[in-house]
Amino acid sequence: MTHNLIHLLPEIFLLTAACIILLIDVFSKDLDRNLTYRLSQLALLATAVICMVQFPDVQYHLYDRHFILDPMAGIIKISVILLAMLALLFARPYILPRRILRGEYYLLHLFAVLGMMVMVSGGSLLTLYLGLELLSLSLYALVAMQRHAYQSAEAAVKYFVMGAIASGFLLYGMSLVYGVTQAIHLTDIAAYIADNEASLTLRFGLVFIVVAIAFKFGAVPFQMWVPDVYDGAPTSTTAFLSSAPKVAAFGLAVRIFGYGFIGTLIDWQGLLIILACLSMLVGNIVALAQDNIKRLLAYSAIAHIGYFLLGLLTGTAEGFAASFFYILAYAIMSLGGFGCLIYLGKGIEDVKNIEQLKGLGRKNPWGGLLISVLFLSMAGLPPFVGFWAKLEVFLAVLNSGFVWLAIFAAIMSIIGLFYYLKVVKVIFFDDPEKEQKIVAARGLRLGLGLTSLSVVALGLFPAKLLELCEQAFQYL
Amino acid sequence: MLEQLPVLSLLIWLPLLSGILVLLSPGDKMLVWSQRFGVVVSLAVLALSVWLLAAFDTTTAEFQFVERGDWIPSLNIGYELGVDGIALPLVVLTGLINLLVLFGSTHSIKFRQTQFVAAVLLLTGAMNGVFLAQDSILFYVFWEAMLIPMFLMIGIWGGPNRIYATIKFFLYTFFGSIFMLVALIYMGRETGDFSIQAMQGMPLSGTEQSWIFWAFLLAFAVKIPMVPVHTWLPDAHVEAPTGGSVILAAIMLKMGGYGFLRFSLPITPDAAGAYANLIIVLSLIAIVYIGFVALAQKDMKKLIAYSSIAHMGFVTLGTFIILKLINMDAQSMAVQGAMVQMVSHGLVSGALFFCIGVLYDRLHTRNISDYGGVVNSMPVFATLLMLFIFANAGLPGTSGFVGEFFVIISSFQADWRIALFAGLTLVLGAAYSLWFYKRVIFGKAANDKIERLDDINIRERSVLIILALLVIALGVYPQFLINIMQPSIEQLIQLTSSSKLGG
Amino acid sequence: MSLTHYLVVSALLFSISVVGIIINRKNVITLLMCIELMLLAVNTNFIAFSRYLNDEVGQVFVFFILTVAAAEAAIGLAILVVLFRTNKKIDVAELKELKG
Amino acid sequence: MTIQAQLLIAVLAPLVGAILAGLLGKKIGKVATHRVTIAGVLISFIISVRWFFGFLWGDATAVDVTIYEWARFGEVTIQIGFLLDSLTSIMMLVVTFVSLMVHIYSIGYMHDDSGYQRFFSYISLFTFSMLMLVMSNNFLQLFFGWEAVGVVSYLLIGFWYQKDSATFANMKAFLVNRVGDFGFLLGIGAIFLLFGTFDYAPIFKTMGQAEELVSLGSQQKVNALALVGLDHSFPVWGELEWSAISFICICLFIGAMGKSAQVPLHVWLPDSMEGPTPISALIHAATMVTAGVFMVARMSPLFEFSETALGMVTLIGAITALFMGLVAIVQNDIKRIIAYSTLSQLGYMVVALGVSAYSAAIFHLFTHAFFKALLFLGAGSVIVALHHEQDIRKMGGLYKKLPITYWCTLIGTLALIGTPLFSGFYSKDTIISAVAAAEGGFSGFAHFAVLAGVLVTAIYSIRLLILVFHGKTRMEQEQFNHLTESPRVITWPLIALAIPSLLAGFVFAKDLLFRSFFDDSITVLEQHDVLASVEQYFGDALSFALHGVMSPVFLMLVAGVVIAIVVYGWAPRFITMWAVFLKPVKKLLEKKYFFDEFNQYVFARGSHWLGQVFWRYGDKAVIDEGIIDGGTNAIKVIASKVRKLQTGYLFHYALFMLIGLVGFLAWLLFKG
Repeated sequence: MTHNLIHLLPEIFLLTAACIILLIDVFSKDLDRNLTYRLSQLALLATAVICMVQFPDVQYHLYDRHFILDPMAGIIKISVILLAMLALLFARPYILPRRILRGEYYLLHLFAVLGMMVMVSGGSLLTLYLGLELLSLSLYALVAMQRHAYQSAEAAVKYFVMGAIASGFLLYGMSLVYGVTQAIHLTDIAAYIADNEASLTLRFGLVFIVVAIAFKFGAVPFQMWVPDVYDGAPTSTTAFLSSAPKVAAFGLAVRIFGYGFIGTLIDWQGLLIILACLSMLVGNIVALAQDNIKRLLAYSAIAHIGYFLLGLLTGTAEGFAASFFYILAYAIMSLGGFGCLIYLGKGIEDVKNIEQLKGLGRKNPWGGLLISVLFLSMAGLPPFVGFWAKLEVFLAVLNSGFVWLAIFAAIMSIIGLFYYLKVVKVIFFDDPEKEQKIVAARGLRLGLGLTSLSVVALGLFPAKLLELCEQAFQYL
Repeated sequence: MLEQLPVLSLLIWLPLLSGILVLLSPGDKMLVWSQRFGVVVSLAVLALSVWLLAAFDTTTAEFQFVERGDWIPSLNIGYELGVDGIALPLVVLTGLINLLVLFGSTHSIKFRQTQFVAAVLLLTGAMNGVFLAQDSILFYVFWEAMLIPMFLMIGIWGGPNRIYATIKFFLYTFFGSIFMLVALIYMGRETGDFSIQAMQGMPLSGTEQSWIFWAFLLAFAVKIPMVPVHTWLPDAHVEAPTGGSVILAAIMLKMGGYGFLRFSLPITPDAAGAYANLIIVLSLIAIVYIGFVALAQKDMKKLIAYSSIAHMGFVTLGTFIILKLINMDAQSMAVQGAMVQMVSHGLVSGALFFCIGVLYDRLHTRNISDYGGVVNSMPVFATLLMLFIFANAGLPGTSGFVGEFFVIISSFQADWRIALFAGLTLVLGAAYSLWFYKRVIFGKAANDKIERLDDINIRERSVLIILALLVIALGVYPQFLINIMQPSIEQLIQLTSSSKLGG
Repeated sequence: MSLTHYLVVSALLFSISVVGIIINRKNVITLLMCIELMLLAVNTNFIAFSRYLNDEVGQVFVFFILTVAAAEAAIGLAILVVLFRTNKKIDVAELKELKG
Repeated sequence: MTIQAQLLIAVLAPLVGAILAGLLGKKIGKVATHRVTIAGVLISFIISVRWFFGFLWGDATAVDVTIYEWARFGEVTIQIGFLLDSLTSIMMLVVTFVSLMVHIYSIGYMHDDSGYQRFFSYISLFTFSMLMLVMSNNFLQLFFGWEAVGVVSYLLIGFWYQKDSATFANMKAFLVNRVGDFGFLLGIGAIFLLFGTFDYAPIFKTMGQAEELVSLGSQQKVNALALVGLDHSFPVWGELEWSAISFICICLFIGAMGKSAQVPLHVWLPDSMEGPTPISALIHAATMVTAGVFMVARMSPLFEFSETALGMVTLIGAITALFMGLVAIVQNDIKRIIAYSTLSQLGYMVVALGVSAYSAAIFHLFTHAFFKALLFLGAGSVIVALHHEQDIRKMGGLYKKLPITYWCTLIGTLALIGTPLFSGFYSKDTIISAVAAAEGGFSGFAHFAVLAGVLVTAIYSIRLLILVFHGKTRMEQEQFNHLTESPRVITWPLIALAIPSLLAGFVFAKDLLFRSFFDDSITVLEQHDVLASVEQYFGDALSFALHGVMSPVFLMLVAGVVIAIVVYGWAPRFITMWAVFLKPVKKLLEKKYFFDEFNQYVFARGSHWLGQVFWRYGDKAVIDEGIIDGGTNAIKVIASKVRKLQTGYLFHYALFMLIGLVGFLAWLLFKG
C-alpha cells in the first residue's frame, strides 16, 4: 500500500486553499470581500477539476485503509462541490445586503465541503467521525451567522445541541462496535460480522449509529431540528444545508451500511423502514398545515428523506443507486427552491409567508415558472427529474419485494402533491397585491437558470445520470 | 414525401416545441401573431394526422409508423411510438378539436392570451403522446404531463370557483394515476421491459392481475370518469374556459376509455373477466343515475358535463361487456360501439360546449333560467344546436346513435336486462337534452338582452358547421371508422379472451 | 474490576448526560456541560475496551474525540454568545420562537 | 331506369327539396320554395303510383335492393336498402299522395306565416323520413325512419315555437315516442340475438320455413319454431322465462304503441294538435301514426307465431278504439275531436292486426288516410275562414258560407262513420266481421268494443258536423256575414281527397282484401285466417254494401246518427238534461281518464324530483362533501394536531430523540 499523498490531493488542496484564503481575508480591506468570494469559488472549482482528473475507476483502500477512494467517493465529492458552488452563488447576493460576516461565511463553506469530502471516503469509523464533525461544526457556525437575528441564534443553539447529542450517540455506538469487533475499519467490521453472528451489543451499537445518521438526514422521529433550523437560519445557509450535506450524509450511510454492516442487513433494514414510513407520513401531513414557506420546504425535505430511504433500505447496489439519484435530484431541487426564496426577497426582508408569493406568475412570469417547475418536480410529476427519482426508488423497493411500501409511498405522494399545488396555485391563480418588479443579481439568475434547467433536462434525459449512479456502486 | 419523416414524433413535438416557443414569446405584445402561429401549427398537426389516416393500412392490426429509440437503456425504457386502429381515430380527433379550439375560442379569452395558446399547444402534443406512446413509462409521462397545462388553464382562465375545481381535478386524476405508475413499474421489472406489448404478453397470476387491474381501474375510472369517482368532472367543466371544457370533454375523457382498451383488457384479461360484472353495473348506474342527475341541473355546462358521464357509461359498458360474450362479431360490435361512442362524444360534446361558450360570451351567464327564446334572435345557432342536441340524445342518422346502438344491441347478447337499463338512455337522454333545448331556445325572448343578441359570427359558424358535418357523416356512414378499427379490435379481443393464468 | 463495571459506569454517565439535557430548563451552559459529559462517557467506553482488548486504536480514537470535543465546546460557547447578544437571556425555556 | 335508381329518386327527391328549402329558402323566396318541394314530392308520387298499380295489376314482383353497407363486423353486415313489395307500394302511395295534397294545401294555409320556407322544408323532410321507414328492408333503417319521423313531428308540433303549449306538446310527443322506441330497440336487440341479422329477408325466410311446417299441419307452432332453431327464451327473474318470439313481438308492439298512439302511450297525439293543421292531417292522421300498424303488418310472419302478442295487440287496440272514441264526444276543440277520432280509428286498425286480419288493417289505414286527411283539411279550412278559431261552440251554420268545405267534410264524415258504399264502410265493416269471426285472446271483448265504437263514432262525427255547419251560428253576426269560402289552393286538395274518400273502398276493396295482393308481404297462418270467413259472403263491393245494410253494424250506425241529431241538432236541451246524471262520466271523459295528470305528476315531476335527490344527496352530500372534502379536511385537522408536537422546546426535542432511540432498541430486542 503506497503512501504517496497524490490520492489525497483534492482534500489537501482544498485545505491549503482554505487556509490561504483565510489569511488573505484577514488582510483584505474590501468590505464586500469580492476577492474572497472569487477565490473560494475558484478553489472549489479547482478541487472539482482535480477530482475529475484523478477520477478512480477502481477502488483504492489507502493510508492503512482509513481512506477509500472509489467511483462513489469521486462522484459524491464532485457533486457536493458543485452543489456548494451553486449554494455560494445564491449566498452571495443574500449576505451582501445583510452584512453577514462575509469572509468567514465562504471559508466555512470550504471547510464544510472538506469535511464532506473526508466523510464520503472515510474507510474507518475514525475518519467518518472526523469528517462528520468537521462538517457539523462548520454548519453550526453557518447557521448562527446572522448575528443580529435572534431566530438565527435560536436555530443555531437548537441545531448545535441536538447535533451534539447525535454525535454523542454516534460515538457511543462506535465505541460499542469497537468493543465487540475490536476494529474501527469498515472492512474489518464487515469481516467480523461475516464470520460470527452479530451479538446484541453490536446491534445496539448499530442502533445508536442508525439514530445518528437518521438525525443527519432529519428522518422522523429525529427530525425535530429540521423545521426550526431551516426556518431560523439565513436562507442562503438553509439552501446549502438542505443540499450538499444530505448528499454527503448519504455517502456516510452507504459507507456504514453498505460497507460496514451489510451483514446485519435485516437489523438496520427494519429500522430504516420504520424511519421511512414515519418520515413520509409526518413530513407530508404536517407540511399541509404550514403557511411559512421555509417550514413547508423543511417538512417536504423530511418527506423526501422518507422516499429517499426507500432505496437505501434495500441494501442493494441498485437501491443505493436509486437513493443516490433521488438525493441528488432532491438536492438540486431544494437548492433551487431556497434559491428562489432568496431571489424573491425584497431588500433585506425575507420571504416567509406563502401569501407573499401571490400573483408572482403575473408580476414576474419567469420567477413563477421557475418555482412552479421546481415544486412540481418535487411533487414527482413528469417531465421533471423528481419523477424519475420517485420511479427509481419505487423500482428498487419493488425489486426487494416491499410492494406495500411502494403503495404506501404512492398514497403519501398524493398528499404531498396537495401542498405543492397550494404553492403553485398561490403563484399563478391569486392576484398580486402590489405590483413590484423583482431585481436580482446576475449570479443568482444564472444559478436559478442552471438549477431549473437541469431539473427539466434531467427530467427529459435522465439516462446518463442514472448510469452514473449505477456505476458509483459497483464495488460493494 | 412524408414517408421519410418521423410523423408520429412530429405529431408530438411540433406542438410541444411551438407551445414552448409561444410561452417564451414576449408576452401579449405578440398576441395576434401568437394566435395565428398557434392556428397554423395545429393546422399542420391536423394535416399530419389526416395524412396518417390516409396512409394507414386498414388490413393489419400491427402498429404502424413505428418509431423506436433508446431513452433509458439501463431500465429498458424506450422511446417507442406507434399507431393502430384504436389510437388513430383519437389522434385525428385530437388534432381537429385543438385546431377548432385555437381557431374558435381564443377570442373569448380576455387576458394572457399567448399563454392560453401555449397551453393548448402543449396539451395537443401531450395528448398525442398519450395515444401514440408504445412504452408504458413514456405513456405515463405524457399522461401526467398533460395535467399541468390543463391545471393552469382551468386555474387561470376559469370561472369564480376555479381554484377548488382545478385542484380537485388535479388531485383526483393524480390519485388515480399514481397507482397505475406503481403497477407499471411492477410489471416493468417483472418483464424487464416497459413496452406495452411486452406487458400484454407477460403471464400474470390471478392475484397479481387483480391488484394491477384495480390500479388501472382507479386511473382510468377517474379519467373517463365512472361513477362514483366522477364528481371532479362537473366542477372542472363548469369552471373551465370554453376551450378548456371542449378539450376536456372531447379528448381527455377518451383517455380513460383508451386506457381500458390498451391496458386493462389485454394486460389483465382474467381479472377483467372477474370484475366485469362490477364494471357493467357501474356503467349502468352511470347511464341511469347520472341521467336523472342531469335532469336536475340548472347550469348549462353542468348539464352537459353530466350527460358526458352518462355517455361515457356506454364506453365502459361496451368495453367490458365483451367479457360476457362469446360471439366474436358481437364482441367486436361492442368494442366498436365503445370506440365510435368515444369519437362521436368527442365531436358532439365538444360542439355543445362550443355552443354554450357562444351563449356565455354574449350573456356571461350559464344559468338555464337566464335564457329562453334565443331562437328568435339566433336562428342559425338554434338550428345547429338542435342538431347537436339530437345527436346527444342519440338520434339515428347522427353519430350519437351509432355507438349507443352497437353497445345496446351487443349487450343484449349477454343479458337482455343489461340492454334494458342501457336502453333507458333513449328516454332519459332525450328528456334532459330536449328539456334543456326547450328552456334555452324555445319560447318568447326571455328579456330584451336576448332579443338584441346577434347570431353567430362567421368564426363560430364555421367551427360548428364543421362539427355538424362530421356528426352527420359519422352517423350516415360509420363503416368508414369501423373499417379502420376492426383489425386492431379483433386482435384486442383475441388478447382479452385468452387467459394468462396458464402461462 | 471487570469490563462490565466500566461499561456500566459509562452507560450511567451517558444516561445522566442525556437526562440532564432533557430535564434542564434553565441554562444553556448546563447543556454544554451535559454534552461534554456525554463525550466523556464515550471516552470511558473506548478506553475500557481498548484496555480490555489491549489494542491502542481505541485510545487513539479518544484523543481525537477530546480534540473535537474542545472544538465543539468552542463553537457552542460562540453560539451562546451570539444568543446572549441577541436576546440577553440564555434560558432554554426561552428558546421557543421557532415552532410548529 | 333500374328499380334501384327509381327507389333512390323516390326517396331522395323530397330530401333534396327539403334541403334546398331549408338552406336557401330565404334566398329563393316563397314561391320557389314551395315549387321545389312540391316538385320533389310529385316525383316520388309518380313513382309510387307506377309501382302501386304495378302490384295491383300483378305485373310487378317484390324486389330487395341494397344501397350501401352501413357497418360490418366479420359476418354481420348492417345495410341500407329498400324492400319493394305490395305493402311498401301501398304505403308509398298513401304517403306521397297525402303529402302532395298537404303541400299544395299549405300554400294557402301557411300563406302569411313567417316560417313559410321552414314549414315546407319540414314537410318534405317528413316525406323523406316516412319513405325511408316504409321502404326499408332492415331493422336499422326502419328504426332510423321511425325516429326521423318522430323528430320531424317534433319540429312541426313545435312549429310555432313561441307558444309555450306548442313547445311543451312537442317535447311530450317526442318523449312518449321515445318510450315506445325504447321497447322497439329492445325488440331489435332480441331479433339480432335470435336471427343474427338485421335484414328482413333472412328473418322472413326462417319464419317462412316455420310457417310451412305449421301449415302442412304436421307441427304445432312451438315444435315448428324449435325445428327452425327459434325455441329461445329469456330469463326474466329466477325461474320465470319468456319465449323469444313473444318477447320480440311485444317489444316491437310497444314501439308501435308509441307511434300509433295506443293506450297508454296515446297521450301525445291530442296535444300534437298544437301544430299547424296540415301537419295534423299529414303526420298525425294519415301517415306517421299509421307507421305502427304498418310495422306490425310487415312483421306478420313473427306475430303469427305469438298468441300472447296477438292477444295483447287485440286488447290494446280494442280499448283504444272504444274509449278514445268516447272522449271525442265531449271535446269542443274541432281538431281535438278529430284527433280522438283518429285514435279510435287507429284502435280499429290495431284490433284488425290482433285478429290477424292484416290486410284489413292496411286497407283501413289506406281509406282512413284519405278521409281523415280530408276531415283535418276541412277543419283547417274552417279554422282559416274563422281566423284561427277552433272552438266548435263558437261556430254553427257555416254550410252556406263554406259550401265546398261543407260538402267535402260531409263526405269525410260519412266515410268515417262507415256509411255503406263509402270507403270507410268497406274497411271498417271488414274489420268488424273479421273480429266477429276471430277466436283469439280477447276477441270477444274486441268484438263488443268495435261494435260500440261504431255507435260512438257516429255520435261524435255527426255532433261535429251539426255543431259546426248546421243550426244557427253562435258567432257575432257581422263576422259571420264576412265569412268567405277558402281560396282554391285550399279547396282543391279537399276535393282531391274527397274523391278517394268516396270511392277508394268501392274500387279497391276486393282487390286489396281478398285477391292475393298482399301475399308477397303478409303471412297469415290458416287457423288465423279470419278474412277467409269474411270472403264467403263478400261477393263483390255492391253486394257487400247491401249485406252491410242488413248487419247489426248498420243499426248501431243509424242509432248513433239519430242520437246525435236528436241531442245536438233537434233538441239541445237534452244535453243539459243528461248532463245532470252523466256528470261524473262527463268529468271523466273531459279529463281524458286523467292520463295527462298521472303522467305529469308521476313521470315528469317524479323523475325531476328523483334527479334532485340523486344530485343533492348522492353526488353532493355523500361523494363530494362526505368523502372528498371530508377526507381532505380530516387530513388537515390531523396535520394541525401533529404540528403541535413541534413545541419549539429544546428539551422536548431531546426527549423525542431519546424516545426514538429507546423505541428502536426495544424493537430490536423484541424482534430478537
